[in-house]
Amino acid sequence: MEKVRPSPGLVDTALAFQNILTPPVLFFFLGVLAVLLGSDLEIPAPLPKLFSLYLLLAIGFTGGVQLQRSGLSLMVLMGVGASVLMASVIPLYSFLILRTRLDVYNSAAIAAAYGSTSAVTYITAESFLRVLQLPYDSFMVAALALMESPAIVVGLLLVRLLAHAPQKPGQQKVGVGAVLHEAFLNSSVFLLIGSLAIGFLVAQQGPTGVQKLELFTDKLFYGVLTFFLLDMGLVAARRLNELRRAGPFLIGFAVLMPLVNASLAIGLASLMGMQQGTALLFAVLCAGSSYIAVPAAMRMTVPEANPSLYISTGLGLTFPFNIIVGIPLYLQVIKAVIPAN
Amino acid sequence: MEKVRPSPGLVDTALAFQNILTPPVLFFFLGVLAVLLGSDLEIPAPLPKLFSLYLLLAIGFTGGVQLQRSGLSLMVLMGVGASVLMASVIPLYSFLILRTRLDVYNSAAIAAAYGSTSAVTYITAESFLRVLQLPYDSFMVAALALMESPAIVVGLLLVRLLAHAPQKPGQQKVGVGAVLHEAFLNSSVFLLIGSLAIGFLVAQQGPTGVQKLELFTDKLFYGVLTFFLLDMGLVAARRLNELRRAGPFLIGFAVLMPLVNASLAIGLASLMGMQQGTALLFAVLCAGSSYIAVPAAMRMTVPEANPSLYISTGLGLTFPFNIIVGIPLYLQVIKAVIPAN
Amino acid sequence: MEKVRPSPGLVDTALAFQNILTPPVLFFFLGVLAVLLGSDLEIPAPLPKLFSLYLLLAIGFTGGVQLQRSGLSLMVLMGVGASVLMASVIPLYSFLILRTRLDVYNSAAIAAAYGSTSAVTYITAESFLRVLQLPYDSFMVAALALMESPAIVVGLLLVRLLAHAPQKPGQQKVGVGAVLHEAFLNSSVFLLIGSLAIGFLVAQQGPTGVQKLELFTDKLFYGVLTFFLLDMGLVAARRLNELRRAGPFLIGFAVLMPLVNASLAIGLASLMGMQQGTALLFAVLCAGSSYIAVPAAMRMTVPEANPSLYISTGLGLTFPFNIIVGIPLYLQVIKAVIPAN
Amino acid sequence: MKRVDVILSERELERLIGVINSSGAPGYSVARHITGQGAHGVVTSESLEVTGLGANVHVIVFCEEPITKNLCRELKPLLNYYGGVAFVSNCEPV
Amino acid sequence: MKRVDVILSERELERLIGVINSSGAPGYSVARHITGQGAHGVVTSESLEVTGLGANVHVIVFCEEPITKNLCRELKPLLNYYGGVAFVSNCEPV
Amino acid sequence: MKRVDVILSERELERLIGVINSSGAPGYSVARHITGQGAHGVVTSESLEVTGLGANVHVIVFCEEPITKNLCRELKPLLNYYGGVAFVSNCEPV
Ligand SMILES: Nc1ncnc2c1ncn2[C@@H]1O[C@H](COP(=O)(O)O)[C@@H](O)[C@H]1O
Ligand SMILES: Nc1ncnc2c1ncn2[C@@H]1O[C@H](COP(=O)(O)O)[C@@H](O)[C@H]1O
Ligand SMILES: Nc1ncnc2c1ncn2[C@@H]1O[C@H](COP(=O)(O)O)[C@@H](O)[C@H]1O
Ligand code: NA
Ligand code: NA
Ligand code: NA
Repeated sequence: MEKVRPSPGLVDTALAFQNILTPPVLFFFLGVLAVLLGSDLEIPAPLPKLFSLYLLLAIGFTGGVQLQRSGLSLMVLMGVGASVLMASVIPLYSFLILRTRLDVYNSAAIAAAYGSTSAVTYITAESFLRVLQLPYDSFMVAALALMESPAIVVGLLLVRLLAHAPQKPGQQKVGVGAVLHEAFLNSSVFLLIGSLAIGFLVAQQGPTGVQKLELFTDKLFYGVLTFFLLDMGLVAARRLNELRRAGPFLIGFAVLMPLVNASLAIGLASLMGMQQGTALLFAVLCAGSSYIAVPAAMRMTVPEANPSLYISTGLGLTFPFNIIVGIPLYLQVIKAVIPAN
Repeated sequence: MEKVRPSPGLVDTALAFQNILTPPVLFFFLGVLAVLLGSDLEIPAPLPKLFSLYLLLAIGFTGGVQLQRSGLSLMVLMGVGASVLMASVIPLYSFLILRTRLDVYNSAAIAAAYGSTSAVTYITAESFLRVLQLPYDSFMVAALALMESPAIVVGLLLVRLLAHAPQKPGQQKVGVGAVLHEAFLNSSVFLLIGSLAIGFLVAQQGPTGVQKLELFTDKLFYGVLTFFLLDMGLVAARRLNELRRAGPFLIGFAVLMPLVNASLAIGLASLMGMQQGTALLFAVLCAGSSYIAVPAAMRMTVPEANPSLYISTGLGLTFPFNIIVGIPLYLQVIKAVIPAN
Repeated sequence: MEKVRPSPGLVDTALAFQNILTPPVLFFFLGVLAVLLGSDLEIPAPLPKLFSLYLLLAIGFTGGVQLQRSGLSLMVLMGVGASVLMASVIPLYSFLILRTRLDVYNSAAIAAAYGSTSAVTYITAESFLRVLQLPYDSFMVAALALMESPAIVVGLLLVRLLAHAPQKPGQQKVGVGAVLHEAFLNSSVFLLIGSLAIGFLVAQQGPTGVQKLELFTDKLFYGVLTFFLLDMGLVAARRLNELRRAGPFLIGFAVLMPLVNASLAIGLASLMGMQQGTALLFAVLCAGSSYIAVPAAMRMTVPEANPSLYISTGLGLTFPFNIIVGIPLYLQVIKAVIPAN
Repeated sequence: MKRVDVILSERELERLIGVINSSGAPGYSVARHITGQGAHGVVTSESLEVTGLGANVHVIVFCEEPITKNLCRELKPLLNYYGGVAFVSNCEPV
Repeated sequence: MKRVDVILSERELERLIGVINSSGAPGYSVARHITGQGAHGVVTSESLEVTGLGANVHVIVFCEEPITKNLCRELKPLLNYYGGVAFVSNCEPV
Repeated sequence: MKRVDVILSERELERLIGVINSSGAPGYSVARHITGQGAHGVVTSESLEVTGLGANVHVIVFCEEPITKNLCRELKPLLNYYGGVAFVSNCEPV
């Protein structure tokens, strides 16, 4: 990292390129390109599942270890609390915006997805910080786990309170219990929280256990993320077609919403005195849209909503936007707003 | 490891916790918890297969390398011989006990399973020894491979000699050849023996080949074991229901049998002058119940036996018992009986 | 490596054994043995796909990094150019030989396969060079990617020009476009070229990105190759039966053709002044037969050809021949012909 | 004997198995990772694997005619609400 | 209603889906990784996975009688050229 | 033409293929990783993958009526001994 900065403008561009030209993001592009050119490249199931299980386990474990080391300070509680707050508030104003064009069902489902967050975006941001060697609090991974549930609950409430459609013949009432079950026990949230708790427990026993597993969670991390983003590129690009059908309103929503949410997050982070790295993670958490736990829960709660709408906007547009433009952009704003310590 | 032991009681508890609080065992619990709470966490096929192929290849190779280094001493031959002996004797007395309540078919199948051993239990014990930095002879991995076959053969003989049922219409005689083929050439036994031989051969060529593969067999080992035990937790917990149907007799058998077998093994180990670490591996080999090669062979030989009985007892009860209670318990007994050297 | 060579003959044998007794090749034998003995060992799909994706990504990335470091010199261009030339010429004389016994369709399909090359053979040769610590230019990986397409195009032309069969009823004309698409965008070629380009780009940014991914591409490489060759052993051995049906002509072709092609390659390499390691890679590229991209393209272009002929010869015979006999043999010849520098 | 083929999203599998069991059918078989196209658009396995929605399943039930009646009665509302298709045909035990 | 079962190499799947869509069928389902044996020999998944040829797919189409006619007309040349089998049977919607 | 559907444990697949080949059938197709429930209880893929027992397979054979007869005769004892089900239905080639 250079000490002498010739001009701020130059540095900013360099920063943007520094994220784009990392292997994970380049392989994301390669995946997109494969679909656009019609190559038959694919990462067959269940390999993407292997990668995502690994990534969740690794960031959960590492976060738990760091949490044990730093202790459950006020900062930790504030950071996690702010994330949960944002996960509850974002769906509310998103819903109001979406209702201007869409019905209650689709509005609620999309709003819930944007209230929650994207694990891969978070992980990419974290690995970007590591490359830049910018310190951050890895306990934010706890927020990653805790943001799914409130968003799902708010989405559910919106439908229950505002949808007055007569029950379709043969419609089956899905209990609140089933939805909460899905919200708190779906495999991603469960593995993340479980790994976090295990990381915490193991770190309390001393460094041996942590070191033995770190060979696995550290050394492979970057490579697995690279592979996973190659797959995400394939998946996102396949969604592009559907996006076109979604129309300009949703396309605009999918790009502007992360900007709005990230701005709010950066404001909050600055008020709370977060350090730069942590603020980036918080901004990315708020800017992301869930395509893992929330869609599954919404499919159960609101089968009336069209899955291709809430999955395509998040996966086909918001996700690549955050990865490519968002992460370096948010960091630039943060560097302007929050002093380095 | 502390030098000053305040009281034996305290140390023992610490030892027990030291195994329970390692990442692999904690992730085993997480898997059990996922099933109990109804989470949809799963490690989809064929990923568990990938992990088990890796683990077998890695322990086989490492064992072969160490065998080449230590040479085929009398100790090696005695250790392996004792294991084969136990694999032949355990089914005999197990059968007598089981016949008090069960028919010939189910008794023979369960007896054979307890005569053989559990690879994952062995691997967990080995990784526990590594964490404690207690020396052991890794050639015991040869015993792991060689215990499957005698147990299967004894199980087969028991059925052939003692089952006088009239042949069911349409019953097809399975040749002894087919069963022996299964006993010696099933994929786990074959891969283990093959990797052992390769480890031996490569080590003879000098250290280069060994070092190049050790990056793979060493560094990943603990992480893959962790993942595999997460899956085993899921699998074992799903068997708990069936266990309830098996009734108190089998439940008692599944817990007491490993204690009996391990006691016998520790006695033998002490007589033979094994060092502490090796004695633990030997005890664990005898205490474990096979749910890989033996069930497959029994399904072929004795389709009359109910697979859910012999798989559920071994996988749902004996396996978790050995992992959680057995390994630290056996080590405590060994430390009391066999002097450290 | 010993400095004093007692006699050339002895050293040569040692060299041959040095390749055979590496873990990857020994596990290849283990796979063959498993099939011959009737063991049920298998690496279930899609695990072999995972391994091959990993290997392609890793060699592509590494090659790209080295290309950036060495620059696009005349040597690079000549090496790649010579490979493309050989990929176009080999199918022509192979076709003439094959036509003495086979019809146009099968002759063209087999000729195209031998014009292109085998990625696994290349990778095994590269890892052999690393063990011997013999320097080589890893940009030859570019040739690996570029040899598929010309071979496919020449195969297509041969069929178009020389097959005069009346169109079968219902036959569907496959456009040249579709075949070229297959030739340049099939997943293996695409991933290889993409990873090469990414390696190049990342290396230009400085060493950080390269180092982070090298933990993944370097450390695991040998282990994954070992696993993959175990699978290839299983696959190749299953083809042996079909080979018997192919008859002595094709069996002879499958063994003599690599010798002819490698000899030509070594001659060219010597003329071009390649260093020993690079010459081995070039020889192996020419000696190999494609069983990835070319068969897929041929199945599309020439469904009249029998896939079991062109796959079995390449996979069941030429591949093992190159791995076991070819690589050390070619290196011996190269050491006699090209002076070490 | 009758054969009932049901194809729907993996997410609804547990619910479907509940319906089959309560219909009195003697058994069922499940094939996973089914992709396809229907009234609700295209289902590809890759994208759904990541989103956690899963692909489709194909469930086959061989049963006697009267049980088919029970099964179909309970199946219809499920298919109407969540999507999916089901068809009945004739068969004979070997 | 009719049920059409097609089994052919995965390589030809896209072409087959094109035929199904143009026949006017309301949907289809695809099971992958099918192995088997037919006029063109044995298909095992492992070896083909490596060669990039893929294994077979089993495609099911439920549709009305007239659409079956369209489908079969277009299907025949495909099967003749590339191999594979297809059969039609009767069924009833639930 | 007839269509025979057999579902049994993967362990018995080789034996089943032997029976199919000796019956004179012109081919068969195999789908693996089938789970399900029948007279012998529930079969889930995960637990059996680890135990080495494998899940179920679904084998389809399209063949002429007389061959079906051969096939069924040999199939019955296999199913009686090892478990599994098989059903025959009618179909037409395209
Ligand atoms: N006509 C059909 N033939 C075969 N499979 C169908 C048909 N219609 C729907 N499916 C399958 O059922 C799934 C759900 O159907 P749907 O809810 O109508 O989109 C589709 O993704 C297909 O796999
Ligand atoms: N009689 C049959 N019954 C069931 N499946 C068949 C039959 N014939 C062929 N197949 C399937 O169709 C694939 C291609 O058939 P073919 O082109 O005839 O080799 C085979 O690999 C089998 O999976
Ligand atoms: N009535 C049925 N309908 C569909 N599949 C069945 C039926 N009965 C059994 N099966 C399948 O056949 C397998 C073995 O059957 P069984 O030996 O009766 O337990 C089961 O695990 C199911 O996959
Ligand atoms: Na968000
Ligand atoms: Na035992
Ligand atoms: Na070649």
